[in-house]
Order: sequence, then C-alpha cells, then structure tokens
Amino acid sequence: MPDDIFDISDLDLPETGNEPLLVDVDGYEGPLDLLLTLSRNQKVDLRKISILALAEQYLAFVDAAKQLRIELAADYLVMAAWLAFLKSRLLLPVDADDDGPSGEELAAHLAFQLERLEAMRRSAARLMARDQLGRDFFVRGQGEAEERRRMVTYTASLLDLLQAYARIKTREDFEPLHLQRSAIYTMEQALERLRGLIGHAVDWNDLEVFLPEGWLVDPGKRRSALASTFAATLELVKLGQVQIRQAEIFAPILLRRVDAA
Amino acid sequence: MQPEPLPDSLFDAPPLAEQERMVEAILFAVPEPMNEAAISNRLPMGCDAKAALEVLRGRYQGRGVQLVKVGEAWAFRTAPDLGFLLSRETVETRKLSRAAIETLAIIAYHQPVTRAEIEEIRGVSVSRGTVDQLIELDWVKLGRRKMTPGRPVTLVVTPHFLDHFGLESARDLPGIKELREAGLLDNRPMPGSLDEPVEEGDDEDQDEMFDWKEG
Amino acid sequence: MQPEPLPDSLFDAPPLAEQERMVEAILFAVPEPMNEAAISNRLPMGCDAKAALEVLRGRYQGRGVQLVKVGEAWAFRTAPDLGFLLSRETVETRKLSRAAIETLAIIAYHQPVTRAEIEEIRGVSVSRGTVDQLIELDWVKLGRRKMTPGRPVTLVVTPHFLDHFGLESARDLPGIKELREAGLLDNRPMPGSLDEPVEEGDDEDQDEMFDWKEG
Repeated sequence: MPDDIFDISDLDLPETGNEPLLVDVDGYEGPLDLLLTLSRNQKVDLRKISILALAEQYLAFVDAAKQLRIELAADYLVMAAWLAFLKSRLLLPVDADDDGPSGEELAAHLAFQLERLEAMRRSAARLMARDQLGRDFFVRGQGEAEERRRMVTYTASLLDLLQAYARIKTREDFEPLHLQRSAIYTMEQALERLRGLIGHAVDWNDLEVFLPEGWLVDPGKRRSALASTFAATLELVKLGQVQIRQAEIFAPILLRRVDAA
Repeated sequence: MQPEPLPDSLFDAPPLAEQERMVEAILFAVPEPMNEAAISNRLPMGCDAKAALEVLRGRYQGRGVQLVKVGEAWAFRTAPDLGFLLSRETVETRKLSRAAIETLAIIAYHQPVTRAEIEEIRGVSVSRGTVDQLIELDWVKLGRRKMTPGRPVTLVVTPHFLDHFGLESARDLPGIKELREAGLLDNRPMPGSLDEPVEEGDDEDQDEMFDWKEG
Repeated sequence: MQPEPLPDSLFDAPPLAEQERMVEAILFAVPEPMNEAAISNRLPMGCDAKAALEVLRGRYQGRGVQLVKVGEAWAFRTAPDLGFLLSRETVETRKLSRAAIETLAIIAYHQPVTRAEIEEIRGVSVSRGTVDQLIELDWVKLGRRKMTPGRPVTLVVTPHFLDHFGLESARDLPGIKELREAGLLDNRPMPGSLDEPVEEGDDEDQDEMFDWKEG
C-alpha cells in the first residue's frame, strides 16, 4: 500500500453488495478497516448503516478467504466470531433472562467505532493538509546564535585562605637548611648595592629603603640584610661619600649622598 | 536585601515601544518558540512581556513574517501563503506511513491516550516503530501515567508538534470541537464490558491534561 | 521551457506591498545574506527587488531588528543597541587555584606587599595572570608604591575581600599559632627539627610584619 494515502476515498475499494468480493486482506489495516471499507459500500451515512448487512458482508468475506485457503490473521477471525454473535443477537428474539447487552447496543457500538475511525482518518488528512513548518512556513534561517558568555567566577572560603597560608608556613618549616644557607647578606653585596643606589639619594632616605628585594619578609634574612646594609653605609661614610644621621635612639637611620648637601 | 530605597530610575521600565523592540530582537534571534516567562527574563526589570507581545503581534499582522503563538510560546515564522517562494528552504522529511499519520492524529485528538486506546480506535495493534518514529520527530512524547489498573503510560503531542502544524494549542486542531460535540472523542466502552467506572475518570483526566499543559 | 504563450496575468508583478512581504519572508528564511540578484530570482517575474528592499529597509528603521546591507547582500540583524539582550551569561563558580589562593593569603597576611616579596615567600614566581585574577575578583588592588629603589607597586586586599571572607580587618586573620591550634597547620615536625622555637619566631615575624606594614 502506498504510504502517502491518507484519504480513504483514494483507496481501491471492493465493489458493493452481492458482487464477488475481492479477497485481498493486504489492502486493509485490520478488521475494523475492512469493516469500514465494506460499510462505505453501503453508500449511506455511517449512522444509518445496516450493521446486520455489514456483518453478513464481513462473514462472506471471511468465508471466501477460507475457500481460497487464504490464511487470515487471528484478529480477522476474532472479529468474524464476534460478528456472528452480533448477528445472532440481532436476529433471535430477546431472551428475557439474558442480562447481557442487546444486539442493538452492540451494533450501536460497532457503528460508533466505525464512525470514530473514519473521523480520525478525516482528521489525519486535515492535519496533514495544514501548513507545515519547513514546507509552508519557515523559521529564521540565520539564527543569530545567541552569544553565550560564560562568566567564570572564582571563589574561596576563609578556610581555604587559612590553609593556604598554613601550607606556605609549613613549607618554610620544612626547608630550614635552604633558608639558612641563603639567609646571609654579605657586606660586600650590601656595599655593591649601596654604591649603585646612593647616587639617587639626593635627600635623606631611611636606611630601610635600601634593603634589597627578596630580603624583606623573612625575619632572619631581613636582619642580615639590615646589618650588612648598615655596615656598608658606615663604610661609605668613612669614605666620605655618605652622610648618616639618627634623631634619637631607635629612630630611623637616615642617609644621603654627600655632594647633595 | 537592600534596605535603602533605590533610585526610581533603576526600576523604571523602558517605554512599551522600546519593550516591543526588545521582544522583537529576542524572538528574531532564536529559532525555537520562547515562552513569556523566558522572554520576561531577558527583558529589563519592570517590563510587560505580554503587552509588548500583543503590540508586536499586531504590528506583524499581514506581513511576510508573522509573530505566532505556539502553545505558551511565541515565535516569528514566515507567512504560510509565501511558502512557494521558499521551496528551496524546504526541509525534507521522511514520508510518514498511513499508520503513523493516523496514530499521530489519534494522539493529538485524544490525548492523553494509551497505546491500548489507540489500538482500540484503529482496530489494529500499534507497532513500536510507529510510535518511535513520532517520538523521534519530537511530535509525540510520553505523558503522565493513567490512573487505571496497570497505570499505563499515555502519549501526548509536543509543543514542537504545535509549532510544526502552526497550531496555537491542541484545542485548535481542525474540527476538534465538532468531533467532541459528536461524541467521537469519547472513550465509549464496549457494552457489557466492565470499563464503565474508569471511563469517567479518563475524561476528567483528559481535561486536566489540557489544563496542565496550558497552565 | 514552455512554448505556449502564457496569459498576461502571469507576468503581472504583484503590487509593491506584496513584493515587500515576499522579500521580507525570503530574507527571514534564507540561511545566508542574499544579494539583490538572488532575491530577484526568487521573486515572481516583473518584481522590483531594489524598490521592495528600500521600502522594507525603511519599515524596519528604528525597529528591534533591522534590514542591513552586508557587502552586496541583505540580511536582517538585531539592532546593535539591543545586542545585550541576546547574550546569555552563565556564571560558573570555580575554586581558586592553589597558586592564586596562596598568593592571596600572602597578600592578606603581609600587605602591602610587592610581587618580589610574594615570590620570596612562596619560593616560586608569581604569574601575572594570578595577580590579575585576584584583582579582577576585586579581592586585591594596587597599593601605594614602596619607597624603595625601583619604587615597586604593592598589593593590598580590598574591602570586598574582607567582606567575602567575613573579616573586619586584615588584622583579624589568625596568626600561625592560632592556625596550628585550630589544626590547620600540619603538625608533623621534621625529624630532628626543633619545632617550638621556629614557631615562636614565626609569630614574632607576624607581629613584626604588621608593624612594618604600618610604619
């Protein structure tokens, strides 16, 4: 069966009534579809259909298939059995003791099922006939890919901070030898550094200003650098290149180059 | 959070015309329909997305591009009558089998619907491939389980289904009102079967689904 | 292709307003900017793409979306002043790297501190990126230059830093002794090392540093 058929009027239907049925179940999607096809042959409103006639047509179809030794799927046979039952209900006088559904009720339900299936088929056809996205109407072709700015922000807790500092300090604990070896700033180093810098000391400068980078934080290194720099200063004073003064005990030691006076 | 009153200007929403421009820019940029809440989120504080959307929809009325509502979401789409100009843009879709199309229609009109109900309506079993195909197309998805014995899963149509068929909601399906009035969307039990009490529940469930979907 | 003469009506171009709609739909749907000739090709015969484009450009003047000319081609683009609406910021929070947190800790404990001093304390060089990152986070800022030769800049922590870490002032940072008491310092002594005296020294160091800092 072609895939693109959804209007059942397009289907090749077997002809009506007493004409020989074209027994070909491949064309049907199950017994209900077959019944619907047969019922359309009555060419009346589905609501006015003769369910009895329909049941007889269906049973004739199944009989024909059996004679031709065509194997019918089980659901066709189940439907045949049910329709035979329906037929007997419709034809036999109502048994007063029977509290089951009447033949009319069962027939009405079958009519409802057929009508509902046809309604769904019509609806499916109407749905597919609608304007469709990508066929009749379109989305913007040049999606302006929205700029996704991924802002990354970093965070840390006070604990992280403290642990980090503790880690650094611990590291120092573990490297005593290294620290000691490099913890001495020699007077020669200080003198060389001071000679290079004193030319800039036009005005009074705190001795601490002349301490070398890298010797300011570690207390041992700082002490060593301070002592050597002070000694170097005295050496330069002796050479008459530097003036030195201190206002009082423990006050900052100030120095400047001599020719600046 | 901030006890001091902030200067008014911080909360002054831009004028509606400006809000309309903003909504226009946002919806032009994104291919997928965007719901009002998402649009609101993009707008500066104090904006009225709903009002801006309505003005904007009016502005595009009759244009070559239109502002359409898809479920709760909004999107720009070309006017359907101009599709012939855009045939080269056509997205090739696999042809659906008759079974798939019917199954889709049944799901759309009867949702939420169980597989057993689809089979009852079509009178044949539904092959797994058919439902898979519809799910793959993002036209159908699993809905809530039904509160009937066995708690079967239900199938419902997706917002993408609505978008594809240009429907504002499942209520706008062609002819759905007439079908409902004719009782053809009822889940009528076979006389004599023991389903009756469940039926009531099903109908309620269905209404609820629609409300939930649109809520 | 078609030898028979076609009725005239087929060659009647649609009114300009309709051509404008068509151009609008085409430029909306095509995946790339399109030049006038290509647009003309899509339009029914007899259309004036140039005129339609001009009318369309005028229509979108001042809107949230604008018709712009990109080289020889035309395209719809978000109005430049609304670009901010289209960028979605996703904020991802990550933990600060070890180098960064250590540098931060040193700045906090030793401020104002030069880069050289930080390197001396950490024993490794401090990358520019690390300091930049801390400055970007507004946890660290440049302090006054040090009155030492070369006048190196110093780094200090910001009020935002104090705020983030819940400190009244940098002086509230616990000393080494407190860190150890709080179990934050690894307490394993090096075999044979004299743990206690070193610690005393460290604490002194800290006090000294603070004095120095304020001197």
